[in-house]
Amino acid sequence: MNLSSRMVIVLTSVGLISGSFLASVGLLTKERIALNRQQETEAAIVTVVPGTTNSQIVYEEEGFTVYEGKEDNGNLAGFAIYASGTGFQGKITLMYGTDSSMTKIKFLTIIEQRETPGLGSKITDVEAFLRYWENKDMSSSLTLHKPAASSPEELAPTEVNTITGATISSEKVLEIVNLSLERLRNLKKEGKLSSEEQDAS
Amino acid sequence: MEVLIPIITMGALSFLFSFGLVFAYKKLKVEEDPKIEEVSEMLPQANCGACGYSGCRAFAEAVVRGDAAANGCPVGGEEVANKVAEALGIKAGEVIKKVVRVLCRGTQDAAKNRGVYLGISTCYASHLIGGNKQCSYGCLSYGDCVRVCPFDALYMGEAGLPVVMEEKCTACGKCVDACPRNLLELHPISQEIFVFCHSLDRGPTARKVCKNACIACGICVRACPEAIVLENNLAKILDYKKIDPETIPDIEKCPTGAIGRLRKDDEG
Amino acid sequence: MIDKTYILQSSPHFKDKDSVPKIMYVVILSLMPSFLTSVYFFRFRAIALFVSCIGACLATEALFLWLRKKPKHSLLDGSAVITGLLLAMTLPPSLSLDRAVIGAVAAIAIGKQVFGGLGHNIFNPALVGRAFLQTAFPVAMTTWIPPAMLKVNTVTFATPLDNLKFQDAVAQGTLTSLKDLFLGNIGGCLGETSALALLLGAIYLFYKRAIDWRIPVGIICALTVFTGIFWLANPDKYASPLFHILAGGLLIGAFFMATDMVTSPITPLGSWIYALGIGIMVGLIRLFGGYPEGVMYSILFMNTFVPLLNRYTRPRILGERREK
Amino acid sequence: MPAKSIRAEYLKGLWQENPVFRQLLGMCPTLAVTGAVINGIAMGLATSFVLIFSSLVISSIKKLIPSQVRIACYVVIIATFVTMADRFLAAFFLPISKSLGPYVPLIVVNCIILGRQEAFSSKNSVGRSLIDALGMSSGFVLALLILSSIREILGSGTFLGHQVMGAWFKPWLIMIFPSGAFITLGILLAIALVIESKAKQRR
Repeated sequence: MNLSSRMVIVLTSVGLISGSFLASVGLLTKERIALNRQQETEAAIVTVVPGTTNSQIVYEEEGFTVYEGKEDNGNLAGFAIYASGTGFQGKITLMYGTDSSMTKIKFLTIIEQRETPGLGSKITDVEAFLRYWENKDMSSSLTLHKPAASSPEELAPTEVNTITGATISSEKVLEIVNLSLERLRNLKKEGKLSSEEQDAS
Repeated sequence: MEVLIPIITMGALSFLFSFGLVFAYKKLKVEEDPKIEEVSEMLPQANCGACGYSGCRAFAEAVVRGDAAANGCPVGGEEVANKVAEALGIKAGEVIKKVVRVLCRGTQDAAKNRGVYLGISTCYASHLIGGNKQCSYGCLSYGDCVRVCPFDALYMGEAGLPVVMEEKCTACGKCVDACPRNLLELHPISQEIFVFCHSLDRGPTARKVCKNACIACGICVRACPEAIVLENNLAKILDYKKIDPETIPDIEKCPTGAIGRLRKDDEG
Repeated sequence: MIDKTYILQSSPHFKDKDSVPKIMYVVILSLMPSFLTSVYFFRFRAIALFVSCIGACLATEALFLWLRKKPKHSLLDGSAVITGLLLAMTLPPSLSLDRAVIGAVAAIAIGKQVFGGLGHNIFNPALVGRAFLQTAFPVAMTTWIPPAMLKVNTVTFATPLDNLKFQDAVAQGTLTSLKDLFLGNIGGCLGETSALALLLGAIYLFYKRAIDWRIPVGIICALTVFTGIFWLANPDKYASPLFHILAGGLLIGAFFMATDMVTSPITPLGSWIYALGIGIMVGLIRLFGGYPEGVMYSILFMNTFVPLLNRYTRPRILGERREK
Repeated sequence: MPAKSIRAEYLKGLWQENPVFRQLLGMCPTLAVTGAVINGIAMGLATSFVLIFSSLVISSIKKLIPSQVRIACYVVIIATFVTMADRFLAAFFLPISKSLGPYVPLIVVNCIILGRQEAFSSKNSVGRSLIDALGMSSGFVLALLILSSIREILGSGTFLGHQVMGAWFKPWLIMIFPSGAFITLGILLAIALVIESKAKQRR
């Protein structure tokens, strides 16, 4: 056998064998990975829309997903909106829940972030940041309250708090939420949220 | 289907790329004598440059071309020379093991300092301003040679002179180049008698600055005129082979010890 | 075995009454007004920080000299004292002492000794120490207390530059007055609050010719022009150049940090480029960057260019032809 | 190459030829993922898995591979094991997989692995390659463990997530950042050099 054909045969067979290994590994781990992802999302949905026992996707596009959360008895508990965007140092993905009529933000949770530890990473801190997002008016864009307020009562319904020393991270979270709120309002107007149709019928 | 896609993708990609590689192998092949690789693998891979080429690979190319001798690698010694010669089917030639010798006996006690040197502590820097010793030919004791040795064959002795460990020295010659005063020389390991001085000062001056300097008195020349001459106030061994062993005791009568046998403290 | 104690050294041979310790003590003396005002404004906190920074710098220097078997006399040449002094001056008065000590150790160890000691360092050691602290303890390094003279009942207190950056002080009309900036009755790092004290020290430095006048002049001019353009274009949004010069660490940076002999260029042209670079960087960071203050990073950034500037602004040797 | 004892073949990876401290290979994971001990260990073990198995495979089929396509084959084999490790982590150790992020797939281009295949497995027997890979892996894990321990203890005051420093300790955030990684690695390299030169003097 000459060298050239040996080269082709060896490399091709190495590729084929690797391919089959990869295929079997993919097959073996596929379910588990999908399950992991699903569990993670479900946990986040339950956090932001309390009372949810059953959820399903009503709208999905790149970096923006709307889930519908239903209670045990089939009543609509609210919507969970998954959104992502760029933070100060890397991608921030978050999820927030609304009430069933989509007028108020109920809770916000940060799923993934790479902000500065100790400063920007405080966006995951309930005491310092997340609790200031409860019950915010969704009808218009939210704004930051500067300087930082010391209790949620100081804020207007369309204001959220700034983290001292991490203004940019706070701004980035606000930006992601505001952007998704706008999309949400547009979707509502266009009647693309299936739940709306259900309500109408 | 899910199983087949990765297999087909990987297989097809490898298949395609292997054609690229075959093409590269056929069309872009650099014609190279396989012997170069073979010889190169025999060499020590120290890339020290002692052979006079830029590295072991360059030496291998030169040997295969016929430009360099099979025994051109001083580091590898006889063993490598024989292997290389065998691979190429040529004669190895006799390899004389050489080692480096420090030809100065200007120890701390013997050679006087000129003052307190506060510059950069390398021989080279000290030499630029005339050196820290009164003798302008002797060892400066800052160990440039020790630092440059890739084989750790030199260390700075207690007396302030570098000491050679014969068994580690490969005669690569880096230290020879490093010494700003050219005090290190490569000599066959069997050679016993050396002039341990480079001073061209006239006798009285030389003596004043260093107790162990050659003062050009001529005792050694009279003992062995066939091999030793005086040149510029310094004794010089013209041809080591002509020294009659019987005259060695007479040569060693040197009043300053500047010429004579290698002493224990000169070695490791 | 030394007959006559000549000193052998390679050229250039200076015969000058200046020496390293002498220049260092001139710099220390010139820092005294700022030292005293900071003690006046921040009382015991200031003294404690100065003592711990200087002490830690000296101890680290001694440790490294011992480890590297170097002569001990360089311990008292004043350079470690200056590093400690300058580092303390750039710290917030509320910083805890153990953190100050960590910064001082980092300044000498990472900023100076790993490069080979005095004269071999690329970056200003005090600023390396501060940068280390800034990264290690970002919250503590940006928490300010009011000077003891001010009776304000808040725990946190913003510097004039914080106000400018985060509170939109120009539009709100809450910008700190220039008089307070000049006297130092404001929040900020220990040594940077009083412009008056810094200027007194700077005048002494000029009188002793211990620093290159081009560097502070260049930095201040560049910052004036840069911030001036924006101020003239929109005085409702941007603060005046005079505010920028007096606020924050600009004066201490321009007179005492950027002029460090080891880490600044040696040629006049090089000094000008270096100084302009720092001034513009400070303006860029303060106006458009994420931080309210940028003196430290600007100087460290331009420090990296010093070897290059020295190389490309080297004057022609007399009689040498320009290479073609 | 003079034959070494099995012991020496293994030990060389731990010290004389330690991939991180002596050869300065694999710097990307060394600097990027050692902010926490758990990440350091996980990265070390994932790299070891890839190194050991690709060494085994490559040393056993080295005679079959023509030298012109060897790099391509090695990379395919290494990439296969890396993908296996990546999927395995994602399936069973989700938090670790998340915190290691893109650095697991990047093991493909870790020069320790391809370097050992080129320098060792392609020339030595299966057994010897296994010992070599085990040694190098241990050296790499050890280096990552030391680096990440220092960084986690100083940077977060914890070790493997457990509080080890008292309440008086304030974490040095710089140690979690890349700058802290470089400073720590620099200091460790300096210490390694001092130890090595001391050992050399003694020899």
